[in-house]
Amino acid sequence: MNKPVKLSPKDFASDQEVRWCPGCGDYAILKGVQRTLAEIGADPATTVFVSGIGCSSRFPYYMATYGFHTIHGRAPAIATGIKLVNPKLDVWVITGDGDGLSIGGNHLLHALRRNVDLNIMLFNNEIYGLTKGQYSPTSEPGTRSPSTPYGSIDTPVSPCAFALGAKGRFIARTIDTHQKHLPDVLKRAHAHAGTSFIEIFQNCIVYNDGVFDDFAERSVRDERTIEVRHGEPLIFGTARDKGLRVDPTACRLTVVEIGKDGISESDILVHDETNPHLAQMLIEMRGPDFPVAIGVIHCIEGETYAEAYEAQTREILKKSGEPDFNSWIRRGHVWTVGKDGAHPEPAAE
Amino acid sequence: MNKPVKLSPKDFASDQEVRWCPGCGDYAILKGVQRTLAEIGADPATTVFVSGIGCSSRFPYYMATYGFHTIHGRAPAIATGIKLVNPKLDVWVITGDGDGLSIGGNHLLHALRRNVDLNIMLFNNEIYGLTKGQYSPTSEPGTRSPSTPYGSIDTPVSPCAFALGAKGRFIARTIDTHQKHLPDVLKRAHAHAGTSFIEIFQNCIVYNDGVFDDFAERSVRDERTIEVRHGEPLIFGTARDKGLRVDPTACRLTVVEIGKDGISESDILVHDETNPHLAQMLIEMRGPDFPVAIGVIHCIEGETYAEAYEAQTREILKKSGEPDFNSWIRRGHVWTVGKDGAHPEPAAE
Amino acid sequence: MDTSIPSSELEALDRVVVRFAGDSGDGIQLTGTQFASATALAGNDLATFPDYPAEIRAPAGTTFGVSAYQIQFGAGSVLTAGDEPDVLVALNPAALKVNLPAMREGALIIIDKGSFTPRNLQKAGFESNPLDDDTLTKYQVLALDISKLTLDAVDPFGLSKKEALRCKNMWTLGLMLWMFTRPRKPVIDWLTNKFAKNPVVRDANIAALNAGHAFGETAELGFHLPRYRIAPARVEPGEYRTVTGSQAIAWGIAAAGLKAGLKVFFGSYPITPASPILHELARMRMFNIETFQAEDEIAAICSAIGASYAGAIGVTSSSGPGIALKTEALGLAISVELPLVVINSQRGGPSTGLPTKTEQSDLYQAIFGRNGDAPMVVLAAATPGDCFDTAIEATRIALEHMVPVMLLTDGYIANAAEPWRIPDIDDIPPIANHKPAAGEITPPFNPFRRDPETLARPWVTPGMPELMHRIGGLEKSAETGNISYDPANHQKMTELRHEKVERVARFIPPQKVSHGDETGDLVVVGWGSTYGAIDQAVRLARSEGLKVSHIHLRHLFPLPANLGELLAGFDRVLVPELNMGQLATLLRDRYLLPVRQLNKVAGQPFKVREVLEAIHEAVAQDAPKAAE
Amino acid sequence: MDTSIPSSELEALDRVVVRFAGDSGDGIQLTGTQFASATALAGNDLATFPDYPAEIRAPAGTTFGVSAYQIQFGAGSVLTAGDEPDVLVALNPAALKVNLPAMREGALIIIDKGSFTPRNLQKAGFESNPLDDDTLTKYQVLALDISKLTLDAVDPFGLSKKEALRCKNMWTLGLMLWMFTRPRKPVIDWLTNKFAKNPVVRDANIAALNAGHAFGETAELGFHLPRYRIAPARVEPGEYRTVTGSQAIAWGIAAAGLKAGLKVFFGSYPITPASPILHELARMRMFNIETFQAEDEIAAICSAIGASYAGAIGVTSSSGPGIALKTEALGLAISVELPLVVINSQRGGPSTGLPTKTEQSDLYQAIFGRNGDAPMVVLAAATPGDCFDTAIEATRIALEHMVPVMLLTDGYIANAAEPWRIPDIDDIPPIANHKPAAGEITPPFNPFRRDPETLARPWVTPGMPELMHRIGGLEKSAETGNISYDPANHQKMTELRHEKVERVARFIPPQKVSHGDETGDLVVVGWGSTYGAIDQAVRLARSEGLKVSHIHLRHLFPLPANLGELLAGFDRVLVPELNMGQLATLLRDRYLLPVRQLNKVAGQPFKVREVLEAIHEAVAQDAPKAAE
Ligand SMILES: Cc1ncc(C[n+]2csc(CCOP(=O)(O)OP(=O)(O)O)c2C)c(N)n1
Ligand SMILES: Cc1ncc(C[n+]2csc(CCOP(=O)(O)OP(=O)(O)O)c2C)c(N)n1
Ligand code: SF4
Ligand code: SF4
Ligand SMILES: [Mg+2]
Ligand SMILES: [Mg+2]
Repeated sequence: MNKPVKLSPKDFASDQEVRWCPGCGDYAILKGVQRTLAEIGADPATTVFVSGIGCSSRFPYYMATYGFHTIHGRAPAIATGIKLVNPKLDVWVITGDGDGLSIGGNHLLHALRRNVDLNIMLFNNEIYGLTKGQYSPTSEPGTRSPSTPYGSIDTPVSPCAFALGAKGRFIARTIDTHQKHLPDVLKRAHAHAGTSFIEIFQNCIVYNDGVFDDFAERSVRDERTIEVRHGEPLIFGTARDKGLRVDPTACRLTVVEIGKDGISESDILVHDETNPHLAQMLIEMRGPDFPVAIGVIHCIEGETYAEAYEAQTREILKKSGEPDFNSWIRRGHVWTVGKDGAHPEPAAE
Repeated sequence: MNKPVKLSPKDFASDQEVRWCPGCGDYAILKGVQRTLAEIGADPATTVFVSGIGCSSRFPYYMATYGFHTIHGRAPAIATGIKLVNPKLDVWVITGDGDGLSIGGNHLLHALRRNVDLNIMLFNNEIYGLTKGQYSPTSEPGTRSPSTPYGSIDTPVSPCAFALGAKGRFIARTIDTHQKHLPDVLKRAHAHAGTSFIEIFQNCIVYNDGVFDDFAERSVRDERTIEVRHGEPLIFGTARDKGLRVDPTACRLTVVEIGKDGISESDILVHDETNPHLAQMLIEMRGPDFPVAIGVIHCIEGETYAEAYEAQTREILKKSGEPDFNSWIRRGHVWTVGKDGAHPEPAAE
Repeated sequence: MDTSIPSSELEALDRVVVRFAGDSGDGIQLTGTQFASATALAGNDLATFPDYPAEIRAPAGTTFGVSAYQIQFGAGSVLTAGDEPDVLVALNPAALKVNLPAMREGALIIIDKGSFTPRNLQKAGFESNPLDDDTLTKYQVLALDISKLTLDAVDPFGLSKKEALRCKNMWTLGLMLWMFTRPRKPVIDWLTNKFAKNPVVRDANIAALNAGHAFGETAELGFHLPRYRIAPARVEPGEYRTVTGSQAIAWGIAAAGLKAGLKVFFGSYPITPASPILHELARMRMFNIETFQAEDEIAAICSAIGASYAGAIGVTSSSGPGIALKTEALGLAISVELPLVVINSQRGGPSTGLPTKTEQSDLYQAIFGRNGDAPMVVLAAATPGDCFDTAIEATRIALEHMVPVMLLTDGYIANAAEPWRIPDIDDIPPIANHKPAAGEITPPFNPFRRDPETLARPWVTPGMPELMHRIGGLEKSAETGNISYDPANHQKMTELRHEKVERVARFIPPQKVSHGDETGDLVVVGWGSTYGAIDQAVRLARSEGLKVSHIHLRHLFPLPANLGELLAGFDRVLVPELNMGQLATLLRDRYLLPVRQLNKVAGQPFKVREVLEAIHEAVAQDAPKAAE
Repeated sequence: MDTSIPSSELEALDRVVVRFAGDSGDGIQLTGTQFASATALAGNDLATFPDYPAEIRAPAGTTFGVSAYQIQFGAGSVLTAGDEPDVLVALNPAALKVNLPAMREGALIIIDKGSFTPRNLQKAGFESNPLDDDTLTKYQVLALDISKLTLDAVDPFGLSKKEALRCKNMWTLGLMLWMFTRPRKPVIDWLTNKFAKNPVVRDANIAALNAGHAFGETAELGFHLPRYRIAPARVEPGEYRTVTGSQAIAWGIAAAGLKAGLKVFFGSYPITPASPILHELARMRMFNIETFQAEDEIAAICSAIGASYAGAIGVTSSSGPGIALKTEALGLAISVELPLVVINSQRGGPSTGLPTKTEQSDLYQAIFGRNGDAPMVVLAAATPGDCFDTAIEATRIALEHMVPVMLLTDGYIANAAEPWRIPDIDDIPPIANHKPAAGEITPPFNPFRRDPETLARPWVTPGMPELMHRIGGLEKSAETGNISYDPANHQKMTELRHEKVERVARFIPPQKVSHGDETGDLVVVGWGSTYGAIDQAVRLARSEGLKVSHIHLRHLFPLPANLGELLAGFDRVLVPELNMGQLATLLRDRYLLPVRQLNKVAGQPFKVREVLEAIHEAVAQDAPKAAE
């Protein structure tokens, strides 16, 4: 096989039969990812997909790249090792709401704060798919599931709020079936140096069907979501007639109608993806009063872990010169015993 | 021993010799906690201190209450089991920046989002004390330590930002030696129903001496910190001449001088501990341009996990009536085999 | 291919093995479960083996998407799901492809020929249609267009074709119920209940069931269908139901909580095949059971340790990879000497391995898998019903000896169903514990002052006045409970921890020979879910006149005090295990006996034949000198 | 109390055991290390045993705050730090209190009587001053006011009293250097270097050192001080240094990386006593070593697995509780068959146990402690210097066999120092690996196609063109590497994983008898850090005429192929271990030999005497019949 100049999405599909339930949102994501990789001209030989355990984590098997289906929750840690050893690789982490935020929360936290250059896609279906439908840390309170037959009682974690609290520098959201939006977000994530965190609202048709329908369903999407874009005003609605502003004394976002009460487009807050405070406000928005923010909510540049490490190493090597192992292990007190096995008497003091 | 009507701080000291390094900030915290317990009239028999591993985690041994020195990072999970089984207990969790945010980050996240009624005190000395001084996840970048002889390169996690991202409903900060402030914060934490998270800046005199001196040291404290109080304007400075405001277009805090540019006290933002966005801005502040916020930064009421659980259980019991185990295991198809061991023929169909 | 099915009005059989197989979307597990229920109600003894793919819903028509449910039932005692099916129901080509190799020659194969489309044949990897070539010549084949027959039957209900085809399994079940003279009523009751909110679907399913049954009855074909009668088994009188191992474990834990008069706190994290225990207990909140779905397995065991510390019965449950994660915390529980029950529903390993397949390969981990000298009690359940008793036994030991106890089951007994004589909770003896009565202990209090018999320490829990104390994972003074780095104390405490676990052997019943004589040429020593296969193999061997006995261990650590003596009564020891020889290591270490191993690590239970062959081979060998 | 120290000009001794003890704030570990360095430079063989409290700085004056450093040195080969000190230096009452029980009658005790204040005496738990009562009658006591002598010596430097007293250890060291005729210069060099930035402190310390030395020389007392000469040991020619086990492990790993021509990635999380390996490797970045302080032990091993997957040598290191946390991920490494080195610096357990004390109780965990059938290679280092070779051996096996390897050391060898003949990196043979050359493998590629000799799979790493593939913890087809739930395949893969590890035995040197004949009445079989004590005990026993030999195992799993044969040459087997009998289990399981155990679990190494006594007892018993 000679490497073709330009690969098509199909070239990124492995020969393994895809084994998700018919109608699962994962199919759409797979398609979106394959398209994205084709469009950015990725090299399958230097692309690695690393995942934990879950329906979502079966993802690597279906990609004609390198792939490592690891253990539950640990993909960010394994991916960190991969990336640090070979920073030239494009490393994608695939995780689920259970894999990434239940058992794997700690590794996600530390990958994010270290700013290891990984693209982390969290498929959030608000349920444990693979183990047959128990509630997950992102499930809405009151979720009835085999492990919560009377309804769950814990407050869900918000993946993006968590990522922000973990000092994430690239935080984005998209929707499985939003095939125009998803590849764009993935391209931005790929272009970003450092940990990119992408929450994908993913429909589990078997155990949590329609859980995002109130905003993600095609017919309401334009009205109930806001596609945020850096430098553009935060306007939404099918008629693009609503916008967001900050109430400075209450320190909160409000929704305003353009054209009403003398409010014009220029009064609308402009999205600044570098501002973590705005990011937090956008992340928190949820219906019915607010639209759900999708797109690149937060993005700031900064040295990646590997970059900082390599810069430091260059300094060290500059100082150390050609390292010599034999001298290294001879630092400190060394003495020599002669051929006869005798040792020189200690200097008379 | 008959229980005295009112215990003194000393009554909360166990008979074990305290084994921290002389001059360690932990001593001051121990004193503050013993004072707090005396002042709130705590009953040693229903008070439990649960800790992980670290210098800080030796804390329970020095308290004349119940105490469980567990394993590294797991105190929140163990404390959760304790509290859920016996909600009448007052459960305090003692952890360190390594114990709570390195190995134990995930349990902290989940205790916080579940809102288990624990008081979690994180002694942040920005170093691993007990294992002799390696850098920790809260150490400043560039920290030289035995494991980072050339300086650390990772971005530290901010304990309070993390707690906020984890949906923490009570987030506070105080300083080991600030003996007026610390007990007040602890009392508020104790009074709060749900997980209370308190970050305590603690000086490790051996491995990280003076790391908080730029704001926590007595002589600069008033100038370089701001004691936030719900409903009061965010004013600070020895002369109480500086305050905080929100720039609505930039969506950020700014420091203003009272009496300058026509700014008066009434222009200063009033602290609203129920606002998570303000909390985030306050948490992020750090010198030289901003004061460090201490006090109760964020506090919102909400049902605790145990409360929700008990309410649900009452409902269940109301419906189930007096539960009968024998009937429970006889639900579904049951058949009887007679004395002769013979089985009735299946009904002729 | 022989399509001339011999006609036979109510042929009487002693036992039959039936295997239902189809696409995961075909509802095979439901079909099997309902057939098992009806069979139980018909008075037969039975054992089942559900075998389904790891995927939630694998793509239709693929071989890896095949779901199967095997059941053996009979007039005598039935302990395994059977080696080779007598009857296979294959609802699509992939099901035939996957299951054909397991069939004995001459078996009856019932096929839905309506599903044998070119596309399905290709997905299953058939190059030509097996109904047309000589693939099936060695079998009796009954190829019906079940798809079409079902569509016809449910036509009146106006379902979509997809929905209508979902009733295929009920049509098939109806036919099978007719064929084996099982009652239809329990299935109809169950459908009525299940689809209470959807009467159209309910009625369609009932119609399909009845149509399948009527098909048998009216025999619309040019030949007679076979029909069998299997006499009811003669069993102990009492009330019966079918039970899976998971249910029985959950109920055993619940019963133990009631008999101990304590709250049960069950901290767990979902994992196959352990989750059903969590699911069942979660529903049982009214029995003073609190379930907690933790963020991971470490938090799960830690919450349970916290619960035990606070005075409840802490229980945690997982399977191999999750148990591995609990290792460190187990050490803490051993060190602070708290009661704890840890349930391991073993599955195929290593690592993620074969999550939905069965294996016994976590015995090493249970007994040896901790840092430090950290002995703990290990038990194993032998059958689904035995899970109930073993769960109670595990809890009893944990509470009475103040120790963590590991209870091993596996994917096979977790999912398999068998008829179970339902106990009466009032017949179960109460379980004591070491909580001091008010005023029984007075300060100064040493949390490690031990009961002289069991060496258990007192269970003083927060809230008890005046007994405040501190414990932890550092070594503690045997005299005061305070931290101690004293060398002699560490030696003493290490020995005490060992002795405490060893002493459990004084409180358990002596090991019995499960079947056969107390001496002989060969003893087959097993543990866990291999019980049925070993029992049947030993019975067959004895019926051939071989001097073989069967010993089945519930207590794996400590081993029963009399086991060495018992083993000494036999010339040879054979240890069949679904692993590479883990109990074998224990027995060799303890008794220096040259045990012979039979190891299978294929994700499948033993076939009786496999054990029987190993018995033959073992007996054929020269008897070893007593102490070789 | 006998204060009349016999005068003796340069009394010649064959070997001496000296123990320095004082408050953790007294700088005892530094004193000991410097004395050891000077001793090494004086040409003696030596072994040390640092023994310090778990607290960073325990409160001054308490018994639990006592830090000690024991050294044995001599003209012959020295392999342990000695059973009982000949000389004790006690810098405060608590140090005397704690260490007195270890002293033999007649030993010399040097005391800083300046520290024997009423408050310190009370803190140490002395009811009366031992200098005044009969506590010390059985010893030779030299009570000096070292505090005051030090203050006088450093008076010119204007230090605070607290700072000045910090020089006490150097004064004492000066005296000891004089007493044992060791050179002062290396210590002065070291001080000069250490306090380069603080000349006042440097000069004060040097002044104190010189003053202590001068005190000996000028003997300001009414009696002569003893002075000893210990002839240099005759050892193999070469360059020498002292080395601790931690250093040697780090250097061994680094050397292996260089010889393999690969990057070393060391993912670790701090824990006592493993951290010093991380610290040393962190400094060695210029040798293509990347250290990564992970968020926990799970992330540490996972990052190392990721590194191995990406083509580096993945290494991770911890001690018991941390290794326990790595259990699940180890299963993954075994399942995906990647090279990995896992270092366990064992410490006292279970649970947190005795973090600063030594033990060998993680052998069970190393060999058996995983879910599923998950065999892995296990090695153990015997001495600090041996750590270097064993680390290289571990890496070699990992790379050449594509397996994870566990390397066991313990708190004793991690911290203990011994003279070490420094190798030349050029003399170490290169290490091969299974990375295919460009074009060597062409698609279609099966990642589990094995090397016929080692059964290693090819090490294809991301970035290699055209060999893209997917691996994971689910069972894989032996033929394609894709997920496989096939029963026969699982059986085959399980057997292959076993066979692959077993085959390592073909590539390791046959086991040798470490000391003694190849046959005899008794063989003492040891592993790990007990080497020195066993060796010396066996030598003593042989000098008594007993037919005893010593076998010391580096390879614990798989065991060397010829071990069974070797053991068969002896009538009895004695297995001394710092645990409750873990190697004993292995040997019984494998060879069905009735081994006799000697178990010590006190956080302390064996004394030679203890092993010798066990040898006497073992030999006194009737020899067992060959196969009892
Ligand atoms: C250590 C361990 N614990 C538990 C499991 C069982 N398990 C597999 S996937 C999963 C949760 C999957 O949920 P999520 O990450 O949301 O993925 P989804 O299936 O929903 O895509 C669990 C609990 C496991 N494989 N390993
Ligand atoms: C499982 C495990 N890993 C590692 C350790 C070693 N360890 C003990 S305390 C500690 C870090 C302590 O740091 P921190 O929590 O900040 O507490 P501090 O000592 O600074 O108060 C570590 C790594 C351990 N005891 N157990
Ligand atoms: S269970 Fe849900 S998430 Fe999993 S494959 Fe099926 S639809 Fe998708
Ligand atoms: S090492 Fe630091 S944190 Fe630990 S006791 Fe000493 S001063 Fe305190
Ligand atoms: Mg999910
Ligand atoms: Mg710390």
